[in-house]
Amino acid sequence: MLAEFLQYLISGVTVGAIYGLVGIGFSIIYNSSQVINFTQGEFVMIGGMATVSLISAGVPMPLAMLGAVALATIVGVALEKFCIEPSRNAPVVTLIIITIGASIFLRGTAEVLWDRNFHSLVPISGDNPIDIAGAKLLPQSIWIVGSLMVIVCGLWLFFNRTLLGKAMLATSYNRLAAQLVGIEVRNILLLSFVLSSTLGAVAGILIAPISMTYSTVGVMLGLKGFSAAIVGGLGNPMGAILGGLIVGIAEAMTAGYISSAYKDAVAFIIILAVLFFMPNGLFGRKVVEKV
Amino acid sequence: MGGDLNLGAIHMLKLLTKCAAIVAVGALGFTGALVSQAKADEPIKIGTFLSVTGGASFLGDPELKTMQMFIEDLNANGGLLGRKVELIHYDSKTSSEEAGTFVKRLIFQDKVDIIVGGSTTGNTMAVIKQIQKNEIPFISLAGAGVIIDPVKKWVFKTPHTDKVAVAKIFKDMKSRNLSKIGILSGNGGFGKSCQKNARALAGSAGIEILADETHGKGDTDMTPQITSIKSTAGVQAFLYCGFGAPTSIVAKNFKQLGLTIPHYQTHGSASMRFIKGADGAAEGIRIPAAALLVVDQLADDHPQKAVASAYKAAYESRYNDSISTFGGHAYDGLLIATQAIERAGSTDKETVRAEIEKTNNLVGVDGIFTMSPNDHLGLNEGSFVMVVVKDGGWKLSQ
Amino acid sequence: MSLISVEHLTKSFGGIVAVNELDLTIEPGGIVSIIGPNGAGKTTLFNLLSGIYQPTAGRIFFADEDVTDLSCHELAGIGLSRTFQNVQSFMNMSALENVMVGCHLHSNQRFIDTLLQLPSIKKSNRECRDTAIELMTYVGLKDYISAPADRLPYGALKRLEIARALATRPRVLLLDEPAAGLNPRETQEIDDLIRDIAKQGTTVMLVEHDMKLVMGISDRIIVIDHGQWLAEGTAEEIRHNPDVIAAYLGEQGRNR
Amino acid sequence: MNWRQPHTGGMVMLLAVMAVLPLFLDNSFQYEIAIKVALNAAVCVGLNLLIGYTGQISLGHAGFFALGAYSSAILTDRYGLPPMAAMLTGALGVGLLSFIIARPILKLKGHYLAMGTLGMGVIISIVLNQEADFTGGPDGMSVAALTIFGWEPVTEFQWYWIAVGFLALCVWLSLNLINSPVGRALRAVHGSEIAARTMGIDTTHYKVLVFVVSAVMACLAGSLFAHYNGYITPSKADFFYSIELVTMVVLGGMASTFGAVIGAVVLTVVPQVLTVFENYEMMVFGGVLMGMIIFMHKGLLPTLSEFIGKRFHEPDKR
Repeated sequence: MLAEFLQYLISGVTVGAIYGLVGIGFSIIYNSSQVINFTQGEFVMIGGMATVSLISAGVPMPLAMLGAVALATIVGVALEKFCIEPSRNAPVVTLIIITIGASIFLRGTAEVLWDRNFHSLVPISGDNPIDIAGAKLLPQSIWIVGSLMVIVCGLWLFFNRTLLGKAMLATSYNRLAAQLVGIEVRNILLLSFVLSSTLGAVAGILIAPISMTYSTVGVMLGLKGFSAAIVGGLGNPMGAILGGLIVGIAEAMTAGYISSAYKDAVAFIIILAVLFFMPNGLFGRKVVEKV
Repeated sequence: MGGDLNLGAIHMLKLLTKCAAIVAVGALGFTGALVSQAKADEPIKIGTFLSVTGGASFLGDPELKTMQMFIEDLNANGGLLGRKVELIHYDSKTSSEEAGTFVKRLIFQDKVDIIVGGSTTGNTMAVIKQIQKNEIPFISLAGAGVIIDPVKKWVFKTPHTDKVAVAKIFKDMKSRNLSKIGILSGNGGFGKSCQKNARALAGSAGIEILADETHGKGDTDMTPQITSIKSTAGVQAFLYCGFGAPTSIVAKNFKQLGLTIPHYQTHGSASMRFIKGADGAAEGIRIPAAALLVVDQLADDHPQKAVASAYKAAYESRYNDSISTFGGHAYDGLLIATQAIERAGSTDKETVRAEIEKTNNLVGVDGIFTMSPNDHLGLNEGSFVMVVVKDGGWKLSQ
Repeated sequence: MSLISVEHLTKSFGGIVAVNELDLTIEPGGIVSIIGPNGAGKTTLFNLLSGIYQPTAGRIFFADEDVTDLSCHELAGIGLSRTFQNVQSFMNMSALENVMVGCHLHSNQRFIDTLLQLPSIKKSNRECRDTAIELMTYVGLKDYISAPADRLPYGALKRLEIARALATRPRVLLLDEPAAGLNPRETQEIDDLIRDIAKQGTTVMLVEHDMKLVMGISDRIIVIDHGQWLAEGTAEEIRHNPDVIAAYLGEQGRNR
Repeated sequence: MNWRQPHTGGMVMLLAVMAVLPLFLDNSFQYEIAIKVALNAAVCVGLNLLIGYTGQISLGHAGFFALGAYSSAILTDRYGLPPMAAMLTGALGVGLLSFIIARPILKLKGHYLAMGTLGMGVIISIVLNQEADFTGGPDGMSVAALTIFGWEPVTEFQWYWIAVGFLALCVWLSLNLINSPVGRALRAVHGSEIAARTMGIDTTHYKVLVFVVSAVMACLAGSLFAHYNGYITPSKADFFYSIELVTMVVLGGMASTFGAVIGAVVLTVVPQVLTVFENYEMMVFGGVLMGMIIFMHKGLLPTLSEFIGKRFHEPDKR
């Protein structure tokens, strides 16, 4: 009994950490632009697929990873420069549709540039599971959760201890005020895309040994990452992680104890229930109507 | 709309945009009309709609590659009836509604002579009404038996029915004294249909399904479902119904959880991608597959040996990619179609249809086809073999 | 009969008490100004009166009826309308349509009639439109009748809100800083407009920082501080009230 | 300037195009595209009331479309109801369902509302996929032919008139709705919900109302589609179809009924044209979609009209 429960928990935490990693990207970009960037899943895909293709081209693994992250970052910058910035004054729904168009474009490009097959990456520390009271834990899961914690700490330090990070945070609270104190809001927007595309690609590389990587891997991950960011409360990266864990653990526990056929439905019902009682997610900023 | 508007502008605008729409639709018609002139020296047109992208791209992608290769080779060897053959293909994106539209486009716009396509059961079933109504020969590449049972005049198919695969697995289990199983299936068309067949066939095959789990599209970890199966008392064997990335993920999860019971998957895993993706975890997994998968290991007198090796060699050298058995369905479909046209001596639809029905002892990649008015598949279980993953490759199981 | 009265009205946000055990009574007719230093709870009071906030404790009466639990739109239905400190115009509509929205309560809102565009709807549309044009002319926005709301200058938007509020045919009109951000000439025009509205029989409640305007226009002035009643009286009485002077000293004493 | 006239003019134009179009359509395939355009457009006209006019996003309307399609399929097939009765039962059911979920869901705002509706759509889609005994699962099920008081439309030509007739009805109802006190109330909710409330508008009531109206329009379009197509799979309940519908609305121009129609025309016809790009199809489609919206982010109709009539003004800027 305990072994099973632990196993579900391990699965839930691993998957939840993956959703959280994707969700952070949504949160960071939302913070600086109020945009939900639906290409976040494609950054994950680029991270995985580019690493695979570079390795198969004979590039050593560490270099391939760096190359993939760099590629994703370049795509992120290009996306901001050529798609988001020219449309800064467009309504939010319009911006969302632009990012959806971009995600279709990137998927299509990946299928032409690489292929439609699925690939795996070699896990960083092998695939001999660790036994915890009868439940089995893959070393890669530890890598994923560990990286997530490192990223969380890094982001916290960045937002609270660096001038640039504080400027980003300030922009998210009040764009106009930030502008008035001399923050170059456009650069902040660009920076947020750099950050989340980089994080997305890192996530893509980390999860490929577990989830495989393929041209459409970002679609469902993007959707789940978005859910995570929403449940946690948009604009709060820590919320995104907690949201990811809630969704991941809900899925795993439902699959284990209730019905695997309806595990996604149950996860979404939980999301809806959370929103019903907390319309701004768990840690979302309360918007007091000021008139 | 609403409020104060500049009337002239909006009226003109509406006219313009509507005209643009008409021109767009009209242009489609016009190009269609142009192409349909001059019957004699125009190419024979074979139409296809495949799931090149979307949920079943693992089917459509090799199918399309195979068909393009087949038609190119055919034209290089002088074409058919002295005419060139043209392949017109559309990507259904695995959407049945798109498939329906593309079939109409093939029939009415492109005026094809025959249709070979439809990667999934859903895509195929969605177009059958149109096929029957407009009387055009159609060879489906999809699995379910319902496509040709009951027999529909204009509809044929090449792959073994999904049922055969499950029956083969159950037979193998019984021969190894395994009768209590747990199954996990993907929630896509392929996985659901396999699950349905397994439930349906279990009784008569003497198999008991003790655990019946599902996973979702794009899932990254199936350990909860497999744990649940693992903890079900009495499970002797495990069957996974699905395709694509989850096949490898399931193999890895299975190994991670330290399960040692026999592990079966379906022909959805019949691709080197599965073995590579599982990264060693696929060892020992058994699947039913077309003989094509292990063509090198077949006895020299095996009927499929010659045609399957030739196809495998051609495909792998051309696309620098290992074959999957799905391309074989497309190969056989085109083989049946072109031979029927050859025998008919024309592209007259009724004659071609009748000739397809008369296909007799045609050796294809998937097996030997003998069709009849009561059997529009004409393939027996014979060419389906059990293979096992060994040393990172496929090994024919005896 | 009092028009509006509140008893022990309290509103707190988390730990901050914005309105604290407030009692006051507004008689019908004339112009009543609510003044007080920044953060005294004036806008919160308006938000409570108009139903945008629900009070933490206390009751609100409108024409001697308890309306504490009524929602915003129901209060509008019984004759209470307002404008906003930060303009809340419908920027997605034309200026005229903004005012037409104000006619909502007096138009045919029946869904079936609407879907079929029955003659009663056409009539309603026509009447709405006529009223709106009339009101826009009244507040001095004749030139903007066909303009989209987002092309109106700030001062015009302030009046647009007044026209829109008048279209609901209120018995009492709450004006939240109608002169904020206006130049002296515009302020004078608003001053005249408010006087005229009151003269037509609508009770006006006013929150305003422009003391010159307040002192000149108000029939009565109520001073609140820290969410509590501080003083009430005519302009002259308030001007010489030591409590009021104490409350304002150092903060608002300059009387812009 | 008569403010009601653009609607009348647009409506006349739409009817004229519908009447003339068959002259340019010369085979079943082209009729099929026209029919799909009309049904998509009908859904978009309803969705536009919700998104464009009232400012409430929905990423779950494919769910209502599919519920309409499946209630027609299931009620006629499994329970032997006549198609029209099944269609109305479906519409009634979806109306009720959307009424029940509208209140809690429309409490959410902005992206949270997007998530809420998305979740609702995903749940509908999962149920349709899983309950294979009723729905045929992912492989779908066939749908009986439509009969309207004994008359059975068979040809694409007949279906064309049904589809465009339905679209014309939706457009007419939508224009009527917008051009009324109720319509102004809806747009006021978009402009400033709080101000709308102080004008005596029960904003929750109107949000629920427009949600139900758009759901029922999607549901009826789904029923018609199912009967026309003769076959239905859960892919029509998919999240991607919801996105496609929203894209049509945004592309055509939000808060513009005719814009929604044009968005549906473009996004239904363009993929058929793009098939010439074969392998590059998806890439080109994504690029074209991005490009169109980046360069015309107010939408096709408003941008083009601004281009043509310099002083033309489209009321909604949000």
